[in-house]
Amino acid sequence: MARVVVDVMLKPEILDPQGQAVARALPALGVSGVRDVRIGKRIEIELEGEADEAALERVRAFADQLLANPVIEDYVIHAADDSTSDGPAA
Amino acid sequence: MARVVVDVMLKPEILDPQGQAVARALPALGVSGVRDVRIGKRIEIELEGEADEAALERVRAFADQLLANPVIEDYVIHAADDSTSDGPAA
Amino acid sequence: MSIDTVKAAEATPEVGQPYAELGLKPDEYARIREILGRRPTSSELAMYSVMWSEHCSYKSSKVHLRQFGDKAPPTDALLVGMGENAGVVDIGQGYAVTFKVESHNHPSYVEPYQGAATGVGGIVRDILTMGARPVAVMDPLRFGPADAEDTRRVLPGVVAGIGGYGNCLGLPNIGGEVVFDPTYLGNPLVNALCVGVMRHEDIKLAKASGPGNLVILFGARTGGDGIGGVSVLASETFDADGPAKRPSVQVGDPFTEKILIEACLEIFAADLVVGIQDLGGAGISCATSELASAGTGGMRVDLDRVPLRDATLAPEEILMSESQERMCAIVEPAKLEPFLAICARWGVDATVIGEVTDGDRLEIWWHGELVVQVPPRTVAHEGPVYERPYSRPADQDALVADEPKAVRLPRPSTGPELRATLLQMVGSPNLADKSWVTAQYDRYVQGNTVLAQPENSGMVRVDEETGLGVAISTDGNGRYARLDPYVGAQLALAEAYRNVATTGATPLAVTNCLNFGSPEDPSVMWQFSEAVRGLADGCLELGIPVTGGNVSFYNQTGETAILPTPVIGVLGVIQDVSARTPMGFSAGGDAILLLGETREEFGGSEWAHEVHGHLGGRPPVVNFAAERSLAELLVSASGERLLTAAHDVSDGGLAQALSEMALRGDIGARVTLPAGLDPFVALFAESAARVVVVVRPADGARLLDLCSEHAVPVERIGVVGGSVLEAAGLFEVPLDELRATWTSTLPALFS
Amino acid sequence: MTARIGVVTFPGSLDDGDALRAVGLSGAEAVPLWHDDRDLHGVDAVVLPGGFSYGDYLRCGAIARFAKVMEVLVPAATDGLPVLGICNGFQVLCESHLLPGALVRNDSLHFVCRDQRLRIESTSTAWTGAYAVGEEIVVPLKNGEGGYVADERTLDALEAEGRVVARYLEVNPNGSRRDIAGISNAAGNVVGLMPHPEHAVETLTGPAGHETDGLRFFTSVLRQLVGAGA
Ligand SMILES: Nc1ncnc2c1ncn2[C@@H]1O[C@H](COP(=O)(O)OP(=O)(O)O)[C@@H](O)[C@H]1O
Ligand SMILES: [Mg+2]
Repeated sequence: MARVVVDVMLKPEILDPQGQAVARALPALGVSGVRDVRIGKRIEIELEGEADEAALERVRAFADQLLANPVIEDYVIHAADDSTSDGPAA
Repeated sequence: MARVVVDVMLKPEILDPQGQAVARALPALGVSGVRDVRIGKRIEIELEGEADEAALERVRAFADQLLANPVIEDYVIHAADDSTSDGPAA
Repeated sequence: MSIDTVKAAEATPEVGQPYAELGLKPDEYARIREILGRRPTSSELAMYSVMWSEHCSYKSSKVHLRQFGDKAPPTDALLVGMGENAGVVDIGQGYAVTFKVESHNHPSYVEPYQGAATGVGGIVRDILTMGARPVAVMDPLRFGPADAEDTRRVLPGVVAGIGGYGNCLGLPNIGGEVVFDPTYLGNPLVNALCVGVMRHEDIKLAKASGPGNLVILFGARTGGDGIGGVSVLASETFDADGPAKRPSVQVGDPFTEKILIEACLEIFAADLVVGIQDLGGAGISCATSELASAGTGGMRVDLDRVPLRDATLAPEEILMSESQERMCAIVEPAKLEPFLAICARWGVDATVIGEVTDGDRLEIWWHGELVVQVPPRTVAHEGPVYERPYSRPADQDALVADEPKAVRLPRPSTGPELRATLLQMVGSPNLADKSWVTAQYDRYVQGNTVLAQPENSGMVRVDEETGLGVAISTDGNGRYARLDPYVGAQLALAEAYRNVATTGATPLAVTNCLNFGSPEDPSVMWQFSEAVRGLADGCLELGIPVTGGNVSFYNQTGETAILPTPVIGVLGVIQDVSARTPMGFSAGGDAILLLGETREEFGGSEWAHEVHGHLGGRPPVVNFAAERSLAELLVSASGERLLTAAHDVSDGGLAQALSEMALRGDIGARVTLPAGLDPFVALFAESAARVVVVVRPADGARLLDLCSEHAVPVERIGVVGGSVLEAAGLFEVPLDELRATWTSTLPALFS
Repeated sequence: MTARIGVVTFPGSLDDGDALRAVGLSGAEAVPLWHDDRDLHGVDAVVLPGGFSYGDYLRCGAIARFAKVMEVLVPAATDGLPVLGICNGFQVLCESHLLPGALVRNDSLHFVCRDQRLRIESTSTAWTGAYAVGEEIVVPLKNGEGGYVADERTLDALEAEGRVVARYLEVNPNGSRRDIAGISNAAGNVVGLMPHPEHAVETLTGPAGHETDGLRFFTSVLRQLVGAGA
């Protein structure tokens, strides 16, 4: 079973109101030194079969029809690196 | 200048209607063999200073206060791997 | 980086400039050189090219739109006329309202969600700029065939965008339209209307006067949004590697707009601005040149001070940027501090970017160099004006001759046939329930919504003590306009006027959004000129002025233009909203009466379109005298609280009106169709100047008196009650079946 | 002297005016409170109104939760100050951990505005005393992220302790677990509600046939406060 990840981010030149709102909120939490925040989507897909180049290809085939909006978004497809969760500290 | 990424996903037990909608739409596109789709957030943060463990620490400090809601979400923090965009095929 | 300065322009008259790429004609470019007495700098060229574009200069429509002024009916309700961001009308008790409808068609096709969202954002800023608090929005929409693949892409995105932006601003959506026609497939129409309320003394104008006063840019930071073609220029001022990518699409930030609104309203209340202008098309170029042009003429702006989202922007691009959620204010130095304090309180960024000067030039500086030095009027108000050729389309006669006669289009006659037709019509995309769309809009926020979709008009309360309120309806029928643009525009006006009066409000003013194909096509230009002439004549006859509007040209796919689509909005005032007349049947036993005259009119009808895919013949006749007396009757009847319900008869005819009234009240009716009329004609004809009204039995006599008093034809056609809609002697339809048919269409297509 | 009930305005709050109106109609004195003001100005109860505070960016209520006013509101609520969070206010209460669980995107993926039938499940809260257990009311519902979620243990506990305040009837508009429309804290002074009672307080503007069904949320707290001699 293959786990493929598609990271979808607004193109750099496109306004990201969500990221801006978070960046503006940080000082109130006493967080400083943050230059910029951009918020996009992380899409995890479970496919039957091997986690090989072919799996990535299968995803690439429908990524910009269904997962990303090519008019305003860029995306990167990669195999899932099963890093375990950091949090919440259980 | 450090770029840190926080991947936020709904906990497995929390229903993800958006992911399900995508999964349901796939067969219509002639895509088969997709077992599951989960849609979360990818948050990219630009910090002043080095891209070191300390930078990750600074983000960890406010991640589960602000960036994720531990009640419904898990998250992973890691340094950005500047992979270039796959698409849309320009 | 080389900057093209005024000095450089004087020194190098021969330099070739890409004016054609920027959409300027050779004679237009020549005129710019003549105005300036030299070649324009690239920044000036950018300004002129955008400000002289069709969108900003109205160069093809101006000569026709003048009629709205020339033929304006005498009225003392008009406080601010056309030409400002939006017209302002007096509604009494010291209140003024401003309203306007605008189009965002092309952007909504490219990116439906953001295109529609920023369309709402733009019209709301227009209303805010007048000094008003925005209180409601409406959204007249038109799409390709409901079952077309691309409609499935465009419609859900547009609806989500309008809701996503409007809901987040806290503006109730109180009405609109959803219409489907093949000609809109590659070119949907996304029009957005906003209405705002203010006290007379709060009216603001877009003018920069008083040398020494400050020019303040506030709201969102400036990015490379919507500068499209101008990058041609930018690239010339860049090093080899050229400019960074520029966004193809503008993304709206409703949250920033919301705090901008609240900050502005506090600023207005504290009387801190001399003049104010929203930034829309052509961004800073437009705002500064219009403010200066309408003021004393002189202004100095320092582009380096403009807060940027993208540091790579060239001066031409900063001038052109159409980044959303920005405003420009003229403020006396003494009032700067309180102005900035209010902005800070709301978290709105505000920056002084220049000042009003006593000269007569708009001067813009960049890195200490003068890059723009122009007479502002020549940019903002004295653009080119065209008398475009127009001629009646070659196929017009054949189209009009193709009457939907019985021989040509078979008609239902038996009870079962009529029943089947009624259900087919009620379930057709154009007539079906629009809840799938409207349920995505907040209609409750602000707590003053008295009527909202699916009522005849939206109605909001303006004063909680006195109950003073306003009602608005928007209407348009592209098929009627295709058959006869003059009459088509008048029918749209008549229907909106009737819809407002049907709720009990007195029609007061008109706004419009004129959606047409290419003005360079003489047949389109003929459609346009006829529509404008019809609308101006109609407003004169109804005695209500056009207070503003918007023209959208080049709505076509390849060579084929959309149906000519004038969308008309009428605003009315009601002294006490508690007297409003709703549309739904309420009490069994109430009498149902049909007001107005029914004729055999099927040209451009919903029936011909839905059942036969036919478009031909003449649209229904317009009779403004009849519309006027009908409106007067409806208003007095509502004042006397005589009517338990009323609904105008339009698309789909009497059958549709009765169905909607029954479904709205969830109670049936037994109807006896007018004697001496073919039942098919009685049920489906679309004759104008008709309304169905409902009265308590005891009030029947009084209503008949009013009818003769106003000389309005009236016929008692039935009684409210039961759980079926029955046409006596012909057929009956259980409400459950009627509702299922009416409500299932849109969800089946878009869920 | 009647009770003073505060309504907090955050940047992006939308129904604050409606909440102030509802408080006034209930007979209490309505007191506007400001997000950036670390002071409750001595009010006897607080309403966190609906809207899109901070644009609902990141997560609804996630940013508002850090407002200065919350620094004083959270301890006050823990000490028993009656607090009603409506829609976005409910989301803020969950993000502040004054109430358990969270609110997620509607299962329909669409914003929905409808007249919603509810059953009042608990009248032992500060905000529902004037209703009857099992009573059905209709008030407007309008949200894009109103799906109430919590783990099974929490849900069971809420049910067992009678902390489910209202449940959706006929239609579950947003996929909320167990049709939950509103909950309270253990003490019953803090209530979160997804539907909008403040939009059902006037005959002219409320939902057809149920125009004022929502008013008693506000008279309930007033009765309790005045009864308690506030
Ligand atoms: N896109 C929309 N947004 C809001 N309200 C809408 C929209 N489309 C239709 N409506 C509402 O649905 C009702 C019926 O629309 P329509 O049939 O065009 O009315 P009419 O033909 O009487 O003008 C009206 O109240 C109208 O305002
Ligand atoms: Mg109507």
